[in-house]
Amino acid sequence: MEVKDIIKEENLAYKKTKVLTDNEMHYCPGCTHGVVHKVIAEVIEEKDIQENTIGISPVGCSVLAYNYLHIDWQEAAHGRAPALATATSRLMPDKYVFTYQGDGDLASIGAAEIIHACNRGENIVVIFINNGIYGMTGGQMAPTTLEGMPTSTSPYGRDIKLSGHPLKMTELVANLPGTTFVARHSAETAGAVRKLKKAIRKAFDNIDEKKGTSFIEVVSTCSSGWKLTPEASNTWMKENMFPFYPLGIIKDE
Amino acid sequence: MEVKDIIKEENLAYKKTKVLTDNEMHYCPGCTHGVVHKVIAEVIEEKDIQENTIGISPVGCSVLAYNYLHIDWQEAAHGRAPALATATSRLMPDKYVFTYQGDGDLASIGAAEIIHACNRGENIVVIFINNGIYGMTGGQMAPTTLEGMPTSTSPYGRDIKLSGHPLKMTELVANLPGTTFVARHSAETAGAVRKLKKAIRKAFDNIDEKKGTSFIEVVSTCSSGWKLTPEASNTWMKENMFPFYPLGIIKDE
Amino acid sequence: MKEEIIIAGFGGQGVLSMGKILAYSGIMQDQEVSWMPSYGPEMRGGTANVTVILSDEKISSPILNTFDTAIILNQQSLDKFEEAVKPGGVLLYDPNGITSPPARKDINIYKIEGAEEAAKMGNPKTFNMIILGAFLKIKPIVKNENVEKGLEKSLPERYHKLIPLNLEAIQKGHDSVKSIQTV
Amino acid sequence: MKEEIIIAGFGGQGVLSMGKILAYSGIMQDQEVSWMPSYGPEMRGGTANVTVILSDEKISSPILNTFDTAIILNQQSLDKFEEAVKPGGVLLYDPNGITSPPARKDINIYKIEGAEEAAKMGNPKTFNMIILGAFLKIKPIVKNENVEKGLEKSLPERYHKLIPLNLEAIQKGHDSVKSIQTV
Amino acid sequence: MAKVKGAVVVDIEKCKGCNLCVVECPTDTLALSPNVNGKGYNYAYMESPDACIGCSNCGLVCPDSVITVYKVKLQQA
Amino acid sequence: MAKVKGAVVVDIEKCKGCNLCVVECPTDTLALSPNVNGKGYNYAYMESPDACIGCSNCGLVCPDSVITVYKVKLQQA
Amino acid sequence: MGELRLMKGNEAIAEAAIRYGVDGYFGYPITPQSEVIETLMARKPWEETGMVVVQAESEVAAANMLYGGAACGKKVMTSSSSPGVSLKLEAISYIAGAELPALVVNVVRGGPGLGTIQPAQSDYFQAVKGGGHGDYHLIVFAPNSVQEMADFVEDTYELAIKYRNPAMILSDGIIGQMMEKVELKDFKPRFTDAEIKEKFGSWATTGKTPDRERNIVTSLELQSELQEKHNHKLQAKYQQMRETEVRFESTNTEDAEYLLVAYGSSSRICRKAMELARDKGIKVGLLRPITLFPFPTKQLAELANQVKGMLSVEMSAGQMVEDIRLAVNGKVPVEHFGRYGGIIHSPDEIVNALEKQIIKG
Amino acid sequence: MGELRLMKGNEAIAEAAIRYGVDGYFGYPITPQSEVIETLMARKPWEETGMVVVQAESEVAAANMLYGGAACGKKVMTSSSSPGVSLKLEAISYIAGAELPALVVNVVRGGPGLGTIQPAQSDYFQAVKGGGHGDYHLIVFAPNSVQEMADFVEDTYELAIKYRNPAMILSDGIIGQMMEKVELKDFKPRFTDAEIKEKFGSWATTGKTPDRERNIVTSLELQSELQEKHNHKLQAKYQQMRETEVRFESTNTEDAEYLLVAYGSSSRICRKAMELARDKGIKVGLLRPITLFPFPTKQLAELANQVKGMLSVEMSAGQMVEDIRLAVNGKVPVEHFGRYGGIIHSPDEIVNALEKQIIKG
Ligand SMILES: Cc1ncc(C[n+]2csc(CCOP(=O)(O)OP(=O)(O)O)c2C)c(N)n1
Ligand SMILES: Cc1ncc(C[n+]2csc(CCOP(=O)(O)OP(=O)(O)O)c2C)c(N)n1
Ligand code: SF4
Ligand code: SF4
Ligand code: SF4
Ligand code: SF4
Ligand code: SF4
Ligand code: SF4
Ligand SMILES: [Mg+2]
Ligand SMILES: [Mg+2]
Repeated sequence: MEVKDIIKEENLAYKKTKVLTDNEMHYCPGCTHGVVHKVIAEVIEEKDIQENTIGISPVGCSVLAYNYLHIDWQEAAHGRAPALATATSRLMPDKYVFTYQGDGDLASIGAAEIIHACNRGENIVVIFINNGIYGMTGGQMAPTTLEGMPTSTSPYGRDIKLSGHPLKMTELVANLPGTTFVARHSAETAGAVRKLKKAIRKAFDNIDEKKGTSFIEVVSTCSSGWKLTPEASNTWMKENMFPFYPLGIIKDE
Repeated sequence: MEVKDIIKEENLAYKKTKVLTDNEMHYCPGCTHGVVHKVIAEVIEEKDIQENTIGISPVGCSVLAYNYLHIDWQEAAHGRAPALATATSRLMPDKYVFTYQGDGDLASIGAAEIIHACNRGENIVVIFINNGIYGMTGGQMAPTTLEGMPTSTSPYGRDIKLSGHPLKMTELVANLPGTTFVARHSAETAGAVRKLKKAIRKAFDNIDEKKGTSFIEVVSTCSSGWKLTPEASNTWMKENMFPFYPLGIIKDE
Repeated sequence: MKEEIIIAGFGGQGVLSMGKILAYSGIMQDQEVSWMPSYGPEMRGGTANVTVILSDEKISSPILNTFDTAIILNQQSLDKFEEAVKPGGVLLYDPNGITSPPARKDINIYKIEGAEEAAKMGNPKTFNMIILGAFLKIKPIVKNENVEKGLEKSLPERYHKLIPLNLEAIQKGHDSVKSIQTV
Repeated sequence: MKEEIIIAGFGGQGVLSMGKILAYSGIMQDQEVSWMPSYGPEMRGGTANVTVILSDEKISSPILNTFDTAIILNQQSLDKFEEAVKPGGVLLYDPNGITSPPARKDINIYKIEGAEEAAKMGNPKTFNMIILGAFLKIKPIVKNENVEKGLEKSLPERYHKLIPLNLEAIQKGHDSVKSIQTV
Repeated sequence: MAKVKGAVVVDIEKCKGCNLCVVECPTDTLALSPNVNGKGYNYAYMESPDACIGCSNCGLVCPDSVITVYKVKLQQA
Repeated sequence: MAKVKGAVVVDIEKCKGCNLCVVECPTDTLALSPNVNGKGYNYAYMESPDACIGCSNCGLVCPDSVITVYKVKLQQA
Repeated sequence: MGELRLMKGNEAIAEAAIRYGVDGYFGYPITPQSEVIETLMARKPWEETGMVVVQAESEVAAANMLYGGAACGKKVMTSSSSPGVSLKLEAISYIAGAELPALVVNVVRGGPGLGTIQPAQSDYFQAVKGGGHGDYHLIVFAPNSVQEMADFVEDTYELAIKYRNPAMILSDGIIGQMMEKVELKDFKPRFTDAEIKEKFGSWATTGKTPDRERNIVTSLELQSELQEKHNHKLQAKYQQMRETEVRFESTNTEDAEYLLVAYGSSSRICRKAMELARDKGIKVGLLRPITLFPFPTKQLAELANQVKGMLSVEMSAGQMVEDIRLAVNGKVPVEHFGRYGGIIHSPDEIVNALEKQIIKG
Repeated sequence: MGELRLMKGNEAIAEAAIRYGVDGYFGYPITPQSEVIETLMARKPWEETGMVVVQAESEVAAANMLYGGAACGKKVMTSSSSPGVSLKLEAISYIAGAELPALVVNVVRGGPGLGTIQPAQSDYFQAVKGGGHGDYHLIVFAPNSVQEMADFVEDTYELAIKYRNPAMILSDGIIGQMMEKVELKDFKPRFTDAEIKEKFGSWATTGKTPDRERNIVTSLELQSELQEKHNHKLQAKYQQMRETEVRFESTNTEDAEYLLVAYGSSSRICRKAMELARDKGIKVGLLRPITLFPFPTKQLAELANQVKGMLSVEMSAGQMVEDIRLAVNGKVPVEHFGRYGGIIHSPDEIVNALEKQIIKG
């Protein structure tokens, strides 16, 4: 059978969801942001909630996420997406409100906002892209940067004495009674993407059940910030990030 | 033996430490702040570190603490004492730097600053006065306010649905590798005061050993905010606060 | 008509609510009113005071340096406000806890044994109403009916059953005025 | 003397460091210099450009709309900056990846096979030095010795061993200039 | 066996009458005075001075640090 | 026993040549082209089209969502 | 006539918000304005009108909740006092940049720093020049009575909606803490979803329905040309406000030889001072700007043709006086008389200042 | 002569801070100024001079670290760009209120909100009028070259110490990102503990030794009289700065008929525009305020007696123009010509604007 015979509408096995726009993403080649955007979009399509979903992203490489997901969107100030989400979800309790935040954003400047939104148990989904670095601003150290990992503000590697240990925000918020579903995933293989999708689906389903905050960390790469190819970034991530940020469900109530 | 025969310099068993000034405290009758001030002052006297201790308190009823301890003092913005302490301790590493923060201050507006200072393992002592309320501003709800507890912003009692569960900051910071000694105490009986003093002593000793952050919560009363007599406040505290905020050493490394 | 009053005492003596009832009574007879508390970090045992103005015309400043009447409930407040009474004005005080009584010669001074009377009535909480009653005897700036209406308005519904008691206390106050000095 | 230059290409082609060496060389001969990059969210594969000015006098604006010389290393940059070359000015480009070559008739156009030459040298990293060499052949605004000093100054100590290779590439650039159009 | 006897001095004018020392005294030595001080507080005083054992509990819990404690050891009678 | 055969379409101009699909393909169907697209990237393409089993792995991991996957079930030969 | 009540300014503004149909309030306690959230929490408007009230973890969070709520096309409000407002400035700049209606209340206390909890007017610059970064303006109303504290909720919000621009009520500790009689308006229903869609459908993030493009609320524009265009649009709005939305109150200006200019609390004291001065035979008028942005520039410029001098009376070191000078443009002397740190002018010291600084000056 | 280098403004200021003997830097990344902290982290000054460098968790934390460090009598510095500076305003107001020397650098980008990362001058008001709450002023220097970016570390800090007042370097994305040659000064030793004690012993929290009273760093004063007194003291300082610390650069003003007024980056473009205009026979001069607070009010007032009009050229919608008008007080027309959103004026459009708005206007 020829390729051209296979490529027919009726044989379609996988294609870009319509909840993604046709805009070309500004992300670097291989950036995890693109994969996670897609997965969220697919969940929105599957649940048929495009009309009822509000995305909120603060600054970070995903500041322009609103160009890619075909839903209403709020662009928040650095670290403050959970505050916007709190208001949005309280004022429109029948909507699916999610934040999409980087590790610099959520774990550094936005630490108070995420902890309090989770503690109040706001009925929202939090997607936490942990690439261990500030991608957007040129690769500075994040609270999540691993020990010894070089960044533009830790050029000789993160020094625990100066900067403390990498911060495990996900474990931290799992301690708060307001969160009901807390999980850590990744998106570097097809299998990982499938699992991630299941988790995000569950998180959005939790909104239906008014279960409070669902929090999903995605351990990610930033090939530009890490100064590695996308492929090498995945390898580095598996070898270095996964041991420190172990994947799995941390809390499911 | 007559009273006047006992009251002689040589029979002195207990008196106000010289590290406390003679200023009359502005606190309400029975306020825990006064007791904790005294204990800190006694530790400073015992360790003979009056010349090398810098206190830092933000707003809250203890905003005027600088009037009562006979040491150098910085008055911080609401929630930010850990940031001032970070700079002070880094710039003067041989000093004993401590913050003295209320629960509204530390657990609400200052959540990011305390988490990051603890995560960096700043070589400081944090004294955390948890009276479950905003005393200074007239008794509003704090993140630590217990479920059902009435305050001026939760006049019908704290409602978990609206405001989330009371936040256990001490357990939270104990999860951070930067903290080495984390304990919860109280100050309502002589025994409790003695234990508290031992803990504060240990915390200050940790500074000598450059052990990182020592964090001591003092479960406290606020008779004005709680609208109870000091005595009834202590009873209420024991019956309601202690079960939720159990006393004891949480971490000692 | 314009009456500028300071009421000053310890927190918990009912200073603010006394002022509030007075102000509400003014509204009931269509006057302009203002009620301005001193405010501060809320702490027990501190002093509290409130400036109340009732006037037929628009009120400019709700904060004043001098007063037609000072209602004084403790020594600190006496020390602070005795000088602020306008010459020829009224100073009204409860002697309980007063160690050095007012000394001005150019004002009218009245002593009200409010605390004692309240204790006698078996209800110390009526203390401020007794004082209010005394003031209204000296300066009948609001009609009795309007005081009653003012009470209704300023008390939450669930306390309305206490209105008769309050009115009784006000009446008691009427009867407790002791003039110390008239100028 | 004043020379206003734009260097533009992909990030990673050494655009910024080429400009830096040029600027440093200017300093070595006591000129005023400015080096102004376009800056943006740091992301791979985007375009990068830098405006470099060398002048005997104080430099007013480091940001310009027109240039004496444009050094162009990809199609996007060509599209963007071809029009910005002053009439009679110089446009110098590497044909690698250029699909529609420059078309202006009123400027001097040079083609430098920098990528190819670098590959030939067995060191693609020397690409930008070849281009620089070609530019300096066309516009010898800095003396060779100052270029060498500029290289020394702009490269961190640990890269100094590479200076001979860089000088060689610059020389190679001198020899690779191909004039397409002279006006 | 040695017996101890104590006494306390309350800085009356600074006492806020919170009653915490009274509650905490193991020997019921202390009580609040029916009289008030200059700030209007019923201050603490030794109602039963003989009972005092100089344990310092009152001093430890006094928020305003206005209690000084003295103690002597007596030879057994 | 049914056998499956697949094929993919890469939106060449939008591909960023990250190579992640290539790595993820279980059948080594994909490779990066030696040619570049308009953005200068060596885009992905089916180097060994016959190998494709239409598993969609490539599509799932593509950050830019530029891969469409098709699949047919064949009767056993 | 609406309901008559004796209320604090802080209570009145809370009650007015409920009655006007505000959808959400987000605040954090700080003296002298904590009664705003306390009143709301005691009133439980969520049971009555559906209004949401959240005690945020900080002023930063409260301001960003305001931003999120405003993005939904909801009527939202926050309140604070000086140090708290400083913390809200980043978000306020975002809200202005994203062109959202929203209401911020500042019950000003004395600064700088922790300062004092006593009343002041030292946040004028912050309010009208844009304390946050970038070129933006708030619509700023300055109430001088409890009644206005209540009324301005509606007045400012209607303008905020009209211009898609955040508004501020710049009050102070006196207005916030004092009780006066206030006539409360009747309840208005909150906007329904359909009304929000109709009015704000072009921008509010209420969910992308098939009948419209997706709505994106942002203040980001990386392309300089578009960013400049966006800024031009903002500036055009501000200009239109200057031309059409100025509010002020003038008293005795017809025959005035001297002018007192004051807003908020100090304007009340100036009224008294004006009376005292007139009693002395000095022909004084009073101009009270009600809107601080837009400022009554034209009115002052005209009065500059008539009076011999102006005195700006502020509980600050002199801030509004600059806007008066800009309006008057050198025609007559404009001086400042300030008290601060929580101290309030007395009417006679104002008359003194007028005599010393302007008349004899 | 010091060491000659080609450096970005952001790099130069970092290097200058090390050499001047700054004790502590506290910052948070934001474009276009992240190179400041990046340079410091790469330079590891803690190994060389003992300088402490901390990447804070946020701008709020960074500014409060600045506050704490300044309280110790240490030379401390932070840098950020517009949205980040908005977040620092509460702390800046505290530092001003507590009267501490400290240095804040703002490498301005376009706003409002997230805006753009491109250069702008739209934070002038925030810098000079006090973006935070309360009556305070920063000492504000505006560099227009990389050299000045480096030099002003010492210049501002010396004044900050002299007046016990925070200072700001108000730069912009151009100065921060461009490279120019810069002559670096020699290293100065950091103050020793003894020097700090000698110079700042009356207020710095270095530990209460028996030879002095305890030092309390605070901006709180609950008693109104004392709070007003404190504010008078602050105002007296500001007045003294106005009288003695003004810096400016004037070019071709002797015979000027028209005046361009510009600071920072746009002053460089104005220099070119001035040349173009002079080539056309228009007698134009340029006044560049170097200190924005204190502002060269007197100089402009004097020039108003000479020139026929002034044009304020700003990368903003018009902010400094107000201070020029206040200085000129109506004597001659003062107009504004702004570009914004990251767009920079070209010299000829400035000449055009001058002709259209001032000469023919
Ligand atoms: C108040 C403020 N501070 C700083 C910045 C600059 N900034 C933009 S994104 C960012 C961090 C991005 O890192 P992260 O959240 O990890 O997202 P990533 O780009 O890695 O996906 C910073 C510091 C800003 N825009 N606003
Ligand atoms: C930025 C800012 N927000 C709010 C306040 C008002 N404020 C002062 S103290 C305080 C809370 C005090 O509560 P807590 O920290 O628990 O201390 P406590 O008085 O109970 O000891 C608040 C909200 C302020 N001063 N600054
Ligand atoms: S910088 Fe990093 S996070 Fe940002 S787009 Fe590139 S790879 Fe992704
Ligand atoms: S209000 Fe509460 S915390 Fe404050 S002094 Fe009184 S009792 Fe203590
Ligand atoms: S010392 Fe002990 S026994 Fe004596 S009064 Fe105090 S608590 Fe009682
Ligand atoms: S504990 Fe102290 S303040 Fe309280 S009653 Fe006893 S002596 Fe007085
Ligand atoms: S569908 Fe599967 S087999 Fe086919 S190319 Fe993609 S990954 Fe390879
Ligand atoms: S994963 Fe997507 S973007 Fe990357 S090489 Fe494959 S097709 Fe191209
Ligand atoms: Mg990141
Ligand atoms: Mg508390």
